[in-house]
Amino acid sequence: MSETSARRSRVEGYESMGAARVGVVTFPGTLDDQDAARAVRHAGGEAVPLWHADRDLKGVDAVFLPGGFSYGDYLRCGAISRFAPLMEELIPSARAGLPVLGTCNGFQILCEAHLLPGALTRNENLHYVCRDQRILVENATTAWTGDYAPGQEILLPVKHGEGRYVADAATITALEDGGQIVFRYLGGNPNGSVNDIAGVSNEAGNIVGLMPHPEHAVEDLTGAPGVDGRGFFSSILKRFVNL
Amino acid sequence: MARVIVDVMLKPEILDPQGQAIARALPRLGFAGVTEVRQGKRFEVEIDGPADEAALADVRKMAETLLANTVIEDYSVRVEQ
Amino acid sequence: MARVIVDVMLKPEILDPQGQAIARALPRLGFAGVTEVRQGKRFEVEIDGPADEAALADVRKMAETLLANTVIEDYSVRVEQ
Amino acid sequence: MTDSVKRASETPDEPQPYAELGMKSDEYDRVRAILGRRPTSSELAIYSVMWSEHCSYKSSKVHLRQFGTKAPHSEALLVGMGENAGVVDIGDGWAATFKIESHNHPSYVEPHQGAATGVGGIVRDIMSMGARPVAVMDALRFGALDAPDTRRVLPGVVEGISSYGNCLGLPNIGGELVFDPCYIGNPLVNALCVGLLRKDQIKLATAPGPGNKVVLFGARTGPDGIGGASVLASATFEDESHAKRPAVQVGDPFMEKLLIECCLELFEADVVVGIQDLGAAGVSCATTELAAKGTGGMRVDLGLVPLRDPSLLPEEILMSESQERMMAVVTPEDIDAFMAICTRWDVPATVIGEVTDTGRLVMTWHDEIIVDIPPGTAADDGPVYERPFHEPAGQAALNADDPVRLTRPTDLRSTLLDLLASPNLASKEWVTSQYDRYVRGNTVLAMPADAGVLRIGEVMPGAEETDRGIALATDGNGRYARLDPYAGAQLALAEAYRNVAVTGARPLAVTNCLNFGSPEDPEVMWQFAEAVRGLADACRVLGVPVTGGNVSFYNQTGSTPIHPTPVVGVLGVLDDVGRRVRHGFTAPGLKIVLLGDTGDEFGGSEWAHVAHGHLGGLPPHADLEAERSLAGALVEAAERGLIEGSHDVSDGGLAIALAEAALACGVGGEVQLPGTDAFVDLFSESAARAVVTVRPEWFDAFAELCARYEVPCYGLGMTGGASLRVEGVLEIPVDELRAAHRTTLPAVFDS
Ligand SMILES: Nc1ncnc2c1ncn2[C@@H]1O[C@H](COP(=O)(O)OP(=O)(O)O)[C@@H](O)[C@H]1O
Ligand SMILES: [Mg+2]
Repeated sequence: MSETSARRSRVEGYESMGAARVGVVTFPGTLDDQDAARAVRHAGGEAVPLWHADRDLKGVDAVFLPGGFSYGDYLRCGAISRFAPLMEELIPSARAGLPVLGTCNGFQILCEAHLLPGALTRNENLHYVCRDQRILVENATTAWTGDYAPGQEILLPVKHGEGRYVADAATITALEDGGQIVFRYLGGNPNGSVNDIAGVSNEAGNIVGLMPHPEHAVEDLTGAPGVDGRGFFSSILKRFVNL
Repeated sequence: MARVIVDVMLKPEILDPQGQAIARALPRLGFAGVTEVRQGKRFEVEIDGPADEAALADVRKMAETLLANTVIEDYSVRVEQ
Repeated sequence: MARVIVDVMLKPEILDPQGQAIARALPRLGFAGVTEVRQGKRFEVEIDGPADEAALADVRKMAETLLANTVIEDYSVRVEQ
Repeated sequence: MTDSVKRASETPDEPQPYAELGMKSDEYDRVRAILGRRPTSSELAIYSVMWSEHCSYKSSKVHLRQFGTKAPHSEALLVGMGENAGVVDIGDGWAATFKIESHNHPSYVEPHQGAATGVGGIVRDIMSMGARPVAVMDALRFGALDAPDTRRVLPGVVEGISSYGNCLGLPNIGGELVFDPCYIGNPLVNALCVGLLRKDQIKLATAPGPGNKVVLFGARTGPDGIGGASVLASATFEDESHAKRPAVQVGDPFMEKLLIECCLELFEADVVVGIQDLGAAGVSCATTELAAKGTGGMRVDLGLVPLRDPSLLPEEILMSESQERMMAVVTPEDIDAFMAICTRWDVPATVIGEVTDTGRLVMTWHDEIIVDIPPGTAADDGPVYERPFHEPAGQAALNADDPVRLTRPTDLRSTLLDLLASPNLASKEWVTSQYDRYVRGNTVLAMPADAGVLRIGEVMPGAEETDRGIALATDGNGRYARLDPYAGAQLALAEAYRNVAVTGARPLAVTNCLNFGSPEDPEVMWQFAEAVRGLADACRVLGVPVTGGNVSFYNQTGSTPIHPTPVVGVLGVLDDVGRRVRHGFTAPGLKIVLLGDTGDEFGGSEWAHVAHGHLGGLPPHADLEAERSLAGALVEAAERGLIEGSHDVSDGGLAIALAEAALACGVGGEVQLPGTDAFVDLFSESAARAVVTVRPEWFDAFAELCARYEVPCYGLGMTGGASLRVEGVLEIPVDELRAAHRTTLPAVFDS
């Protein structure tokens, strides 16, 4: 059986998770929505498309804000998207505990919306960077990282021009002390992020944002080498099966 | 019709790699005596009516919520002379 | 020590996609009455000595060769009050 | 005062600035003859731009015909030359469309915007075929790496391609980056886009059906790229304010992204009768071409065109090259549905006219008729030149200057490292890491693989299931073409064809971008004629038709032209993309096999260039039959799963191929050279060769397969270890190879 046919059969062990519904948001300029939806389906979940202009979360169990260049990344990445009608629904739900994952542009939107602390700024070397990056999973207790071991090293692609995480010193200390630094870059910081921060969570751990792209590391055939991104999707799906 | 200017600059404590890159390039290009460069944004906002207090308050709100990210940036609003 | 401000804006005839995107978003955010937004850059250049004519001429040259892309941008130089 | 048709008839002798618009006096006379009067200034705008070299191909047409007349029979060809892009059948109901186009001159003037809008333009060409654009590639040429000009232009070009392509969500899956002093002042920026569509969804640029609406949608029209039009405006109106119009176009990738999604929804809803992108010559080109290919007539009210700058005059609107615009023909029944989809995507759309059956393109401006022409005369009946050509004066001497006279090295270890660190062979990662190669999640192979490979099964949700994939490569070697443009063009095709085949894909079709000096120089024209003849002949032998392309003339500084640089793109198909062959040495313990024979061929080689700065003699022999056999063997071996990894042998020869193969996954290897002269074995650039790795237990089956294809096959050694060892010649740790390979570009561009 070739890899292509293999991709059609769902990842073993997750057949029963069909019930978990993960919303995938599309803003104008979102790019990775199809990839995110595919990764959700691949793990056995149902991907529910959510449209930025609809004030409707369609009763999903969790929400994925994918990467891209929403509104062209004009002004600041995520600055315009965070005002979308859908966000008006999402913000209170997330504060109330709805699991939300933002990758890349999604992370930027979560910061702009103040659902996560800090901000993402221009890469230190001023260049967009696309490369396969080693990442350390520091916190395996969030809604999206339960399937990883704490201290596990994974390989995910990064691809962004504005991924340098910054926050004031007090915020960084609070994040470090509170275990809210979920991911750190290993083997070279691609963007100059403070303390090599690749991703953070809110205090409750239901909202996670990171610059790397787990949805591009779920298949052998395509994307980055390896399938280290699968854990994000299995983590969130298991959570709902176990409810 | 009036033009309101909104200047947005990174807070002093936030690293500004663009400004630094420029400052580093200057000596090579033969410019001496520059101690620091910071790069920010400038918005020219054209408004329909006069730039009265109400309009300026509106622009200030726009700057606060949209044009600047106050986590990392400061802004200032003024009417163009 | 003095601070010289260089404002760089796209020439009026050049498309400003960023400004347009902002202007289009404003009504949705509840801001009415804005007819146009243009986005440019603002540089704060700190110089060693006083901002005399020689220093300003230097900064002007810097703007012309480095800070602005004069194919598509205009710039203006002034001493911060 | 508007220069209306009525006014033109009343003032037949009014002088017109046709020469300033680049028109020859006999061309102007022809326009007068066609119209039976002097053209209005708007008509003059249309004819001058439509009859320009860029739009009419007046110097190249007589040669390009060979791509049609010599074309091999191809079952796969669905749409051939003459449309916005060619379309080929890739099986299971799917089709692919691809094309490469130049944006050389704009990229020199304003590197970032020039290159960005180059990507934008080619993407719209692909959209106008009804396809979803799925990937881009870029073939770049600059002056010497350390030239100040290169340091200015290259970073801007790369940033332009990166920011525009990344923002559209199109993975960049390959391209080229070559440095040669001949490109100083004339960088080449050639952008390729590939799109996918269902076979029954092909759209054409045509405006049939009187009463159908003509819709302009996308960005508003501004004074972009209309430096030329200001001549007209000021000549007719003596209005100073129009004297200063920018020649630079600025792109809005966000608008383009919205346009892509909007167009796909429009196609899906089946509310488009005909569609055309607006590229060079904007509204002039779109209206004349759509009308000429449709029912033959169109009425347009130019006053309805949404403007970014309300002071634009009709002549300027006609010539504006504002980006991110498209024109569609829509039936009156579908127009509401069409508009609703545009609204959903925030894409402004305006009905500006209607299809007629009058055979005339009529445009009005504030109720006056300003254009009234038979559209075909502008779109199709432009001038055609049989430009004189002859072999360049120094050509024979150049070819006689054989590289055999060059001193050959004794220290092959340092020769290898020097070559590996030389600008043309060094790692291009500084550039490619600025491009998103993963977006859309279908990238199977990208940099540094020989060809980009995409899976197509997941492209459009709900479309037919397929295991197929496509592979794409572009190549071109200006030095080879300078030595022999006929063979040089064939070698460019052969290399792209081979690069596609080493991934296991069957080559199907060709696109090309022909970058040359001035066609008015008979020596350049000879290079052009020879290159086209060579390419057309080679396509016939290899069985791959040319489906489209682009010609870029006037790439020269003063009277010195660039090397003739035909860049050739080849598209191939994999029946099962899971069977694609990976790049380089993927694991230890595999047999390293060289396919193809090596001769003493150093004309135009990287070694002669790097070690001696020499260009002379003849390029390697273009043995197309051998290329065809090699590709056949590679494709069958891949289908049968007989090969693990591969890499073609080209610039820098076997030595560089082995080094790059080792660098791919950090796996070394040990080889024994097959020939008697280690230097020739390692650095000759003989074509029709590739290195593959094979599991030892499958070697016999593989060798038998090669024998059947009559492909020479040499077992060189085994993969493994931390260094590349050539027995009795050299040993270099992979880390040392990597250090040599990776530092060259950053050393220049990060300082
Ligand atoms: N070198 C070439 N080889 C084959 N076809 C070419 C070549 N150059 C141009 N063409 C074809 O001529 C037609 C007009 O080219 P072009 O003006 O570039 O198209 P467009 O108007 O879509 O930009 C296209 O169909 C193109 O594919
Ligand atoms: Mg076209």
